[in-house]
Amino acid sequence: MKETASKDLLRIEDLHVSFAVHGQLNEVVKGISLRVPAGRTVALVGESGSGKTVISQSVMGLLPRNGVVHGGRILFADPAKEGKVIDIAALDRDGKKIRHLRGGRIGMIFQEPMSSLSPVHTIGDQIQEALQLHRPHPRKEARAVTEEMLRLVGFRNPHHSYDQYPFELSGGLRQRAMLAMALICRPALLIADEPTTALDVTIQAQVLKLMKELQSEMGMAILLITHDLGVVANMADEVVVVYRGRVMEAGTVDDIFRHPRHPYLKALLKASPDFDMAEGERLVALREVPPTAPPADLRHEPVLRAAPTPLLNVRNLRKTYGSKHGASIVAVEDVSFDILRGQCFGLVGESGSGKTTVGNMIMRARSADSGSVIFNDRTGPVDVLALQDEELRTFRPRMQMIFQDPVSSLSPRMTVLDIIREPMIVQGRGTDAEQKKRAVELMECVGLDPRFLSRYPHSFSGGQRQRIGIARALALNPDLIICDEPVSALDVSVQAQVLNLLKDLQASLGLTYLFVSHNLAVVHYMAEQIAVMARGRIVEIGPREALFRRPAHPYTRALLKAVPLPDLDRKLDFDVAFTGGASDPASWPEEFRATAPGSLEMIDLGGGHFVLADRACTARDVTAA
Amino acid sequence: MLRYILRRILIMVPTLLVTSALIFTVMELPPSDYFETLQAEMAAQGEHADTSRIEFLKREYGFDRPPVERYFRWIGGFVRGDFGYSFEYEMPVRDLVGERLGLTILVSFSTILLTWLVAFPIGIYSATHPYSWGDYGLTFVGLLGIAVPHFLLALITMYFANVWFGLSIGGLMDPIYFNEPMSWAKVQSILAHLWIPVIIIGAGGTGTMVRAIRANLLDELQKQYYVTAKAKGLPPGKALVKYPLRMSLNFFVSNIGDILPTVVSGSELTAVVLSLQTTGPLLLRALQSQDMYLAGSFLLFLSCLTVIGVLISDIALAFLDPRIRLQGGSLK
Amino acid sequence: MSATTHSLPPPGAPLDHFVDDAPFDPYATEPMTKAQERIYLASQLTLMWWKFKRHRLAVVSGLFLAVLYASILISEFLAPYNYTERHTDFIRSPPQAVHLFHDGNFIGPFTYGLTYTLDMEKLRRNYTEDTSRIYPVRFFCRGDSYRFWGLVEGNLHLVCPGEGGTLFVLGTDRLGRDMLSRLIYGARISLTIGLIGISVSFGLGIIIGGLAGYYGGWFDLLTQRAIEVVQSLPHIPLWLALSSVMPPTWSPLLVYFGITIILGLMDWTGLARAVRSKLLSLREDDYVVAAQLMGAKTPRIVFRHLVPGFMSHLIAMATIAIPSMILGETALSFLGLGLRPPITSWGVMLNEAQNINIVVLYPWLILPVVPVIAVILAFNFLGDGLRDAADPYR
Amino acid sequence: EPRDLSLEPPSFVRDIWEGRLPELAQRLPQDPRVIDLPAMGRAPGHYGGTMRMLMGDQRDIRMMTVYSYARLVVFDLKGDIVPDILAKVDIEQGRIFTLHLRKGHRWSDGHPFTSEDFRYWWDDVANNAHLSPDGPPLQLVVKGERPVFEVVDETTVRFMWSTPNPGFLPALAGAQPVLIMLPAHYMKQFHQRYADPVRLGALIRGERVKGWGALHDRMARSYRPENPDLPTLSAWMPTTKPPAEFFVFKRNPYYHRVDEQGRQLPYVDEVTMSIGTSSLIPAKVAAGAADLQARYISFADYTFLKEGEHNGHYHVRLWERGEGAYVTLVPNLNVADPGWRAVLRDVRVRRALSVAINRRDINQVIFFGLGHEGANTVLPGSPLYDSRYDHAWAQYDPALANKLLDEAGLDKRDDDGIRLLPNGRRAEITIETAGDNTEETDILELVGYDWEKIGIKLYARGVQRDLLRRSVIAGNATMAVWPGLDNATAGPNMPPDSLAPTSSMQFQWPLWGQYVDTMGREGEKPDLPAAEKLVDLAKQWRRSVTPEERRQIWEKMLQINADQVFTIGIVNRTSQPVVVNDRLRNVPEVGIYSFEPGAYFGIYLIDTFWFEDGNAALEVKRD
Ligand SMILES: Nc1ncnc2c1ncn2[C@@H]1O[C@H](COP(=O)(O)OP(=O)(O)OP(=O)(O)O)[C@@H](O)[C@H]1O
Ligand SMILES: Nc1ncnc2c1ncn2[C@@H]1O[C@H](COP(=O)(O)OP(=O)(O)OP(=O)(O)O)[C@@H](O)[C@H]1O
Ligand SMILES: [Mg+2]
Ligand SMILES: [Mg+2]
Repeated sequence: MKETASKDLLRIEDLHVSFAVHGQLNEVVKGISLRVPAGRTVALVGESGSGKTVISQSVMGLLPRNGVVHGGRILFADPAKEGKVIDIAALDRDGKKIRHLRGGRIGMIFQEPMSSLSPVHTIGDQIQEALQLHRPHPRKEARAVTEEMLRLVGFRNPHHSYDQYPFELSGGLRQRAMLAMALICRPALLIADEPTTALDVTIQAQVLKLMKELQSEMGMAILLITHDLGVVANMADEVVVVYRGRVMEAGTVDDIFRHPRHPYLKALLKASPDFDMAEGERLVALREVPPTAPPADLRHEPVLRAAPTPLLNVRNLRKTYGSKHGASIVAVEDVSFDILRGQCFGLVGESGSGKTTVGNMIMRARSADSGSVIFNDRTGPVDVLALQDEELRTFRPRMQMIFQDPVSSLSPRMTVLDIIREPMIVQGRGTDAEQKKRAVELMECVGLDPRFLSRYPHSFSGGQRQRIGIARALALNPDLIICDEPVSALDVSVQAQVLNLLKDLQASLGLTYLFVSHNLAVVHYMAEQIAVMARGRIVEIGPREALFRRPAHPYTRALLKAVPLPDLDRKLDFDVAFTGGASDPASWPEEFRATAPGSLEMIDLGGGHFVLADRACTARDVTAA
Repeated sequence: MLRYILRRILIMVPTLLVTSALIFTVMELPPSDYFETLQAEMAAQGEHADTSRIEFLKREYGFDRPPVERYFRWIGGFVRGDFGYSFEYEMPVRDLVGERLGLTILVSFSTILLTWLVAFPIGIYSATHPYSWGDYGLTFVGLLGIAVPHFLLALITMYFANVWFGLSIGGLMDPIYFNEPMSWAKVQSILAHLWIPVIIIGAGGTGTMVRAIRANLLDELQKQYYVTAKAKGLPPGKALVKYPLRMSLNFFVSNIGDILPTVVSGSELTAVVLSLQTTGPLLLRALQSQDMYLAGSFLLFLSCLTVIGVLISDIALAFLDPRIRLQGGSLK
Repeated sequence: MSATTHSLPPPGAPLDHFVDDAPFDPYATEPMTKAQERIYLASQLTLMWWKFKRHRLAVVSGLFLAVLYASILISEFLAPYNYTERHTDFIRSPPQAVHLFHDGNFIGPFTYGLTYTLDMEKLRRNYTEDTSRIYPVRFFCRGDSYRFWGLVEGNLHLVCPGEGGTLFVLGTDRLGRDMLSRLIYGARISLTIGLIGISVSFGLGIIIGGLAGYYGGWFDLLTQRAIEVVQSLPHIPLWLALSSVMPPTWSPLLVYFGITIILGLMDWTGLARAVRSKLLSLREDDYVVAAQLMGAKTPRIVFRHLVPGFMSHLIAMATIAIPSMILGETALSFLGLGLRPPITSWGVMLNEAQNINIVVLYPWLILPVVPVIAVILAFNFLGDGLRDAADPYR
Repeated sequence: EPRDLSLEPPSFVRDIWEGRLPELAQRLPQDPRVIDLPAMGRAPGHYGGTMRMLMGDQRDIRMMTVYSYARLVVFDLKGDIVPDILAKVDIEQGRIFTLHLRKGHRWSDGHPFTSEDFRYWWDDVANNAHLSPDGPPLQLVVKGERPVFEVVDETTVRFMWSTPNPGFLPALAGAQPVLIMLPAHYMKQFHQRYADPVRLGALIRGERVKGWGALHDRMARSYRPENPDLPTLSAWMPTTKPPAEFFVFKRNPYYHRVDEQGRQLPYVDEVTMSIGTSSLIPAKVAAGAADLQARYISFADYTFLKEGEHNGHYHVRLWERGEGAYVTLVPNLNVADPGWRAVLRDVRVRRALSVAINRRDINQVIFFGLGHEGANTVLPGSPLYDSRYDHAWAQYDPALANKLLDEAGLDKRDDDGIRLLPNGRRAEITIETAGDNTEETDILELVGYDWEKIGIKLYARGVQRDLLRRSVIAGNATMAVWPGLDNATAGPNMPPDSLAPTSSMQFQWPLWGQYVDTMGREGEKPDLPAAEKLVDLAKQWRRSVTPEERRQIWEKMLQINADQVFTIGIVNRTSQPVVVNDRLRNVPEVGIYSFEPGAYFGIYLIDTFWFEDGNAALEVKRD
């Protein structure tokens, strides 16, 4: 590393930030100090809502309008300017100086990639704009540079994706676009706010590797905000732990992981799930919230867990999206699975492999091209895809969904109270007062302060929003909840709290989940049955143990290998493992490649464990490969 | 996209047919017809209309035929570029409209242009500096434009333009140029007169637009994608124009179809008050005297403008927002 | 509070291991203040009201409008004269000053007598103040009789001219009627016509546009064409046609309602299109999907979830449409289709002022533009306040 | 060769000199009509100048025909009919009319004006079934009988009926005259009978008309001079083809009138009419944009115009308007509503409504007392004037009105003090008005106040003229507002038609009028004795021969009308501002402004008006 590495690129000294809400000032950052040395990575971890995003916004000078920095300094020493120090906190909000820094010298990856992109511009346009602004290129070249960047962050077909609009992309793809936008200018400081939450571990590893490369290449400093302690362990040089706007503990990775001292940090480290957990073992959350039983009229009669009958049969779902150029994209192909009543069914897979689409189709939020979804009600099977208007409406409360994008799934003009009450109002459950009471309960369940009920969604942190979404989905007490990345934005302690809650509800009310997540440890903790998707198809499906212990499909194996662990002794080897897309069939042994259309078939490996392979293969061939 | 446009253009045909039938009905709706109007009007001045001539004219213009037949003749003529015959002026509508149409278009487009040129900067300023003195001041001025009735404004402006600048009262040019062919002097004279109607007709629209832009822009300025744009380091102006402004244009674009008809009909009364040589006074007069082919052709012409405007608006909307373009028609 | 403050090492120095040593209780919550407690379960409307109250100009405007609207309840009492009362000796009298001092002595509000001379050369009535006659203005007094709301006979007024004197604060019109009184009575019509008209047009616009935008597809196609047709029918012939359809036996009041509704019926298309196109893009958002998944019915989705996202525009348009309705009636009058006497309105009064003579000779007859402007400003500032109150980001 | 061009209008000199125009002697008829200006108390004038006028509508160019008032015969200021274009008219027994043309009289294109022009009109137009499906104009048909037409010689023609036709000459002298000749030499090219079919076809296509009939009709239009090619006999000939906003009329080199010095009239070289919104005309006039203007300015504009006199270089004069009343309220005796019909047919009600109006108040408020408070009848300018007609039931007497109404059975009132009709309904009258001037609405408002005092509620409703007429005929309108007698300065020689049911345009009895007009085919038979009597008298007038006879008939009719109050006149002899440029001479200080008779300025011989600095006027801006 170069000499400058010894200098501090960013120093935040005693920062205080407050927000005005309903005329009252709430201090959310209460005197935080931290530094980011050049060429190093500093991880900022902490509880959801503790002010991490606000700190990063302050650095960019992009606090929301009702936020004020009322104390402290943010010193930025630009290496390109011989280390001249600028106090960002003192700069004019939209002045020339800060504009020069933004994007050019300091790159930022926003926490909510799904909503941070303009819906009406192609991603290529938006990325290239940043490039042209700070590192002007001739037009043609610029496109080439942009496409190259897209490729680096894991777009399979950069040329095509350049012209896509954000709404055509899956959550992970949008996040990658966001990454590309921040990285394309090669900033001196990269602020990455949860940069990989929507990415599967293989892509995550690829992206992290890219960041590392850029770091070593240009001495880029990274302020990494993340909940994933595994990522912290693999990336960070120094760690700062914040809790409710103050620093609890700070030190080198070594200090933090090997000698945690503060009770909060200790709790954090304890709260993260891992693959070694025994069946039935419970996560230890910082705070335990007992699930409050819903009032009588909101409750279903308890379901006996003894007889695991399928609640949902999904058969041969298929979905294609038309695209701008007429060519259509097969997003989901021939997906079939069953979910047993009271079971949690995990769905993992590559980002962009069609998980959300599957969930949406089951929910009738998107139409399926073909296939069937049968919901086995107590009164008999219901063909979900065939339901019409009124039937559909009355059926709807039986299934609810937690959306992957917590921002756009909350009406921006309704207060949280209204948002949580809305399902109850729509379904006419309870009186006004009961509904309010239930809203308060639900807020507590998901670990949110009921005081927040009167606020609008935009004034929440990413994790808080996600929890509002969860609370809303629980409000109707459905039979089946489709959880699309429900905990991706939560710190591990809150995550543990929410996961425990979900488990408790499952136990007490017999809820059934379809659980989509990139966090394999979480899936491992939650799900009994797991399916792995890649390129729109389920490539492997089986009980948890079988899948984790004896993964058969190369993609599953790659996934498991790419999980970053919060253990300094078991770091990922970025260079070896992930040079190209693990989901690329070209990299799979030929048993798993389709030689002709329809040549692949689910091969039974015994014990309900299936893998997608050439129909000519036997189970043995597959396990041997 | 091309298919979409083609389909939209095809849809215009039935729309226009319905509109033309409606126009014809509206024209036929008053119980009397042109000839009665004529008789009544002449009688009011002590003149009398020669009944035998009226009979003769009625027959000549097919008024002894059922309305349906007349409608089809009229609409058939339209396709051939024959817009019918004005009873009142007793000449083909096409000859009558000539220069007036040009001037109407001139006035309308100048007005629209002025409206945009003024409204956009002000609206943007107001939205980016809300609750500032500038915002309040400009709001006030804009609202004045809405609040003062056009004709009063027209009257006052014109009177003082005459008293102070010696501009001839009313009209779009000095009367000496009336029958003259186009010349530089005539153009100058037109320009010297143009500003009054343009300001007056544009006043209300500008005020409205400023308010609308301000409101919509204020919403968009809060969106995360604008923060993203700023985070890239885009200068505020550029970021504003490319992201929030474009999003806030939705309302504007969706009403493009409305702009021309609004300006044209909004200017009718003003044109009468100001005695402009545009189609407005002619149309109003034709409507009042039930000179139905003249009025009808005008109206149909205006409808064509609207329908084309809506088409443009739809296409522009699709261009503006890919979500509408690509998912357009049906939900999911 | 923590005893240690976290301080950074000097640049480049290795980072010490810092641990906050304040006692740590994960369950501790910050105590809720009274104010916060009040806020957290407040309904959205209450919250909006609180926010609205902070917008001073809007509050002032709202109050102003409230006073105006309240005044139309008691126009008869507020107006110094009955608005139909003619004063043949004071035709087109200019506004009369109300004085307080006479010869340096404080008398209280009073007016001087008016003497009137006829200029037969120019056929003009000239009025001069006769300072020898003093008429103190009376308050809560008996004056012109009226029928309160056309029902109860009465003659109590807030102010009246002094006994034998006159009080034409805004002058008189060509029939010698007190302009101020006409303005006060005219507010009744003018202030309500806008509201009724706007209810009609906004109702139609939002409902039709909302459904078209939400459903899309053939429903959208059909409504779009309908809008096109309505839009392309210019207003004037429709006005002419519709007004000729209004039965002649209708009383002026019915005609007034007819006109209001016509005004409303003409005006919804633009709004419908704007709503539609906005919804076309909004409906793709996840929160709409979420609402669908709850089983919400279409109207609820449109009006509870989608339309609020468009509130700013609606409010802005509404506050602008009200004045245009007030004035739209003027345009109708211009075509001879407006209100007819004895009903009076600001539009009627302005229409009477559409004459170069008046602009030049009797400019006070243009005064009705002042209340029109004031009302428009007030509505707009009120709209601003409402917008802000509904704006979650502020 | 020396030529004397001293009498020539200077603007012609060049053309004459260069041979494009014959000299005066060849242009004038052998016996031109000589106007003796000094005898009229006017000054002989200078040639030259442009007289600017403002009009509100392109169709107003017909005012040029009206103003210039060149007719076969014309009314003079005494109300007598005198020859103008004709040299002489001989009348035998009131039924044989021999018209003598002036020898050497020419159309404005120089072609001789002869009896062929009459023949062409009579044979090929008036009696051509295609061009005139209904035959010759009504005024030429007496009791269904068409006249016998005869060409006596080159300059003499004769019309003969078997019974007297007293309406014939007044029709020829009308402001909107009945035309009985056309420039045959020009018109033949459009007539199927004479024209070369190929050329005619081309002309039809060129003009984009339906057929030769429409073409002929269009080309022959002379009242509204839209065809600049059509030869004329008027003082000025049109040069602008519509559509246009600016019309120029040039002097007719073959005009038949001369001043006492033998100089050909008119003095003014050119008349222009610029078309614009009528409501702007007062403002334009005040800015000095017109030299002679009365149309589109009203009494209400007087003060404003007066203020502008200095800047606009004009003076405003007040002429007297020639209608029987400025506005009248016309109760519809044929109204469909039986309740109202019965009430309105009761003369006491009509009288009550009339005397309940405070005419003085209206006159003061609106006309500064300059009008005259009286009924709708003939004016002092008429030889038939009698103040008794004028004063009949025109006094202000609410007590009398109440008494009359009580007698008529409207003696019950409701809580609001509104009377109840015998059938129990409230006595609310909706008056329909086509009024676009404020005076009319104001008057209605004032009448409304007055009537409220006698327990009658008045609502005014504005409608378009045609709809007004329609609703009157259909019996929907109870009462309408309309101007009074068109021709209130009539002499006994003019038809008294407007005093009796004769046409459906009469709003007091549209159906009766229609009945008489269509000879019983449509409408209803008059069934009020007074009305029947009037019909009778009108018929008598048609058969009358001597002026004395006619005078008696007129007087009887006026008497009946005054007594029966069929129309409620409010104010008459109101003032009409006439704006005259300071340099324009010979415009009378006072005059009667009426269409019939008089053709507004026509009877005052507009061709004798002249500009003080004639030539200089050419330089002024035309606005
Ligand atoms: N615009 C705002 N108005 C009011 N309060 C806000 C606003 N933005 C954030 N907050 C509050 O500030 C606190 C810190 O938020 P911040 O977004 O920094 O959390 P975070 O540490 O990034 O959490 P997460 O990990 O969940 O994203 C939260 O309690 C949040 O509710
Ligand atoms: N509206 C759309 N139009 C076109 N393509 C779409 C659309 N929505 C999704 N896709 C494409 O369909 C594929 C599957 O998307 P989906 O959102 O289901 O992925 P995912 O598995 O949920 O991924 P992630 O984990 O990143 O959220 C992606 O390639 C995406 O680009
Ligand atoms: Mg955050
Ligand atoms: Mg997804």
